[in-house]
Amino acid sequence: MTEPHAGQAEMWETYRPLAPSSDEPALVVDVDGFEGPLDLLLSLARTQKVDLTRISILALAEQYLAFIEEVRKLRLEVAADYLVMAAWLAYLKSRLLLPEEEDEEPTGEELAAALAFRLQRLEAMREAAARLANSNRLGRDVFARGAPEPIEIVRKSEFSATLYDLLTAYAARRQEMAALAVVHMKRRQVWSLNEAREMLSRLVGRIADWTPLHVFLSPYLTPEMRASVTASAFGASLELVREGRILLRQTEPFAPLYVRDRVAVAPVQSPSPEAGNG
Amino acid sequence: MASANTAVVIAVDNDAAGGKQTPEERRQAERMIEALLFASSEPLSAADLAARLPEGTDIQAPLRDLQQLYASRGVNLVQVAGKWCFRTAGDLSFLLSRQAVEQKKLSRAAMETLAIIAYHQPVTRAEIEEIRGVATSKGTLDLLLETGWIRMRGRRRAPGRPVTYGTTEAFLTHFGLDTVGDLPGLDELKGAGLLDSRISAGFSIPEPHAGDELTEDEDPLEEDEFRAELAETDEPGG
Amino acid sequence: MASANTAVVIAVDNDAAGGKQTPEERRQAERMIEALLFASSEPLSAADLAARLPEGTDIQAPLRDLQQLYASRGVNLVQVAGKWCFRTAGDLSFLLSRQAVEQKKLSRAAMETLAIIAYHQPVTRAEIEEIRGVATSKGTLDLLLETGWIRMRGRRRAPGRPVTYGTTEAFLTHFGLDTVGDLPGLDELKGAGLLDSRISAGFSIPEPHAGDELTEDEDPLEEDEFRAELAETDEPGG
Repeated sequence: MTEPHAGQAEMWETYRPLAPSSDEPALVVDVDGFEGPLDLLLSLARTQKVDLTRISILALAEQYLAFIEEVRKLRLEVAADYLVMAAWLAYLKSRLLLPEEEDEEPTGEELAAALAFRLQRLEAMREAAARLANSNRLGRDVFARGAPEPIEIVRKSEFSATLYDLLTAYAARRQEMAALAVVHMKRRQVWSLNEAREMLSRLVGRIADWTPLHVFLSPYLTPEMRASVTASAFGASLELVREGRILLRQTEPFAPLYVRDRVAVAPVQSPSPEAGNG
Repeated sequence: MASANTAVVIAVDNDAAGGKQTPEERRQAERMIEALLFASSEPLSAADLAARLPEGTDIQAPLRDLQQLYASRGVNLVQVAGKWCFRTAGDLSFLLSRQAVEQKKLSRAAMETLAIIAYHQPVTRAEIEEIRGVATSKGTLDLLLETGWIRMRGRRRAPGRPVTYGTTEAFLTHFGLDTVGDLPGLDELKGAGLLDSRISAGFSIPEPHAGDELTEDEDPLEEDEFRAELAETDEPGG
Repeated sequence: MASANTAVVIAVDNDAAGGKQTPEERRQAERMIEALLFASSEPLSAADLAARLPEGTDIQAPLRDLQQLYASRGVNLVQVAGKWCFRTAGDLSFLLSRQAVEQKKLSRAAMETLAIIAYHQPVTRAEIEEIRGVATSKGTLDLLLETGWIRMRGRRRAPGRPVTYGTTEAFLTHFGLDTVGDLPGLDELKGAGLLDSRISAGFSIPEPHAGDELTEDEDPLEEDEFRAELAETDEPGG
């Protein structure tokens, strides 16, 4: 018998319904080894060395009572269910020894047979348990394939659509496009930053001297475009300054902006509009 | 002449049952079944096999042939829980113990309880206790539920509506049994009347009943009850 | 006579190598090797096998016998990197894959593109885009090719020689059409309420070109081109 492990003991070690007292003498180990009165009876029955079906229940009852008496003489505590069994066996013994009364049910013989049956059944289940424990068990005696080959799942898409879906999609799109074709959207008049940039890069490079910005813009300054052109030209010119391609100058707030190509005038030291020609 | 005619009729019938397989088709069916069962990590039912094989492939005849072919080999084709699988031969266990993952051993009480549940199912805790003659600690049933070998089946139609226990497919697989009817010594025990849990009932012999359907005197567990029971059994055994 | 002598010598040699095995011992060695290889989670070398078998067991001869025995079966005994293991026979590998069919719905863009291909075939991608008024992603055409409902027919005789698309027989089957000519025309679409009856007079719906033969302004796809296109369409749609 292995040492019980704390915690797991109840689950895995032999189950003992009787809590052993710590100060019991060696004899108690025998009592303690039994799993209840039926187990004790079965052990005693085995000492009769006959088939359980032919056992003398009377003799067995006497053995049990003698055993309990012995234990009590030693002033050992006996669990209640052992005493209940003792009382019942004493009753059974008297029923078996005394002449049966006519109307008593069940008879002593029937009670004895019932007890014999229970003993046989317990014995049978113990044997069944042993057989089960010793059968060829998976992972202990017999083994499954150690390296099963997995089933590979290949995903395949299946599409479904109805003719109605198809026609609806077609008709809706064609109709939408047909409708789009006849609408004349009024184009919004803007001068983009890119257009302004392109124009400035193209023109500024040709004029070496400081020139008011609006001179370059004049061809574009139609009444409806004025705001867009001015804003884009200003934005584009700042961008070109940042890139070091042109110079920009303003003498005071709200005064006209002057632009000049940077590279072309590099030798000139005084970048002032008043400085005149190159 | 009459007997010759009969023989012909039988042969034709066999042919029809076998889907008119040629020997080559039969050999190929055997190979495919062999491959599937070798590759699978789980036992496969005839239906599982049929689903994975080309339509109309005869399953039963090749399975029988394979079983016979492998019977004397180091690997056997066996039926567990109604499904087919290959297993190493039982007599070679001495050789394979090294493969065995160290398994916890069930206590004698737990093994006895398991046996009683297997042979007497559906069985209530009170009936188990009556057979064993002692109270069953809650830990023992918890432990057995944890192994996956037993399950709560339902409730007995009796005062207190006690839960009934039975074995699972995992139990059959672990112990290499096709059905609970194959439990060792079952017939002798039945014959001796030792599977009767109610003494007073005389000699009527209930058979172990492992099927999923409930018996006449069982009610289904209600979903909530079932969960509650499971939750309860999850606690450390008291 | 000389040759008979030689045979005897060889037999004696074999016997010595095999440790004077009886047929029964040899059979048992085969069974043990079979079981070990079956239960092992990894391929085993001859040395691994020798270490686990009773001392003095001949390994090579039973391994050869087993290899031969299993060669024609559904499972073969093979050597991988010098170690032995069982593997599903190569011709049965199809059994180990299962197709999971996923039902998918086509997007609106894909439906439109499919419809335009059906009505306007043979049609190039640029033409589809012109009709739809938006760019058609390569993914959409790839997806439609994957459905098996459209195919590449040829190349338009035009600058850039663009691929022309058309529908397939699978398309007709799926949509329950006898020919693409059965697709409803302008009046029918109006009648069904799918097109606004007040649509402009210039609006027309083409008569789809059904036949497999190329039209006058189509060239055949060259075999290589065709493959290249197919390979290209296997990439995840861009």
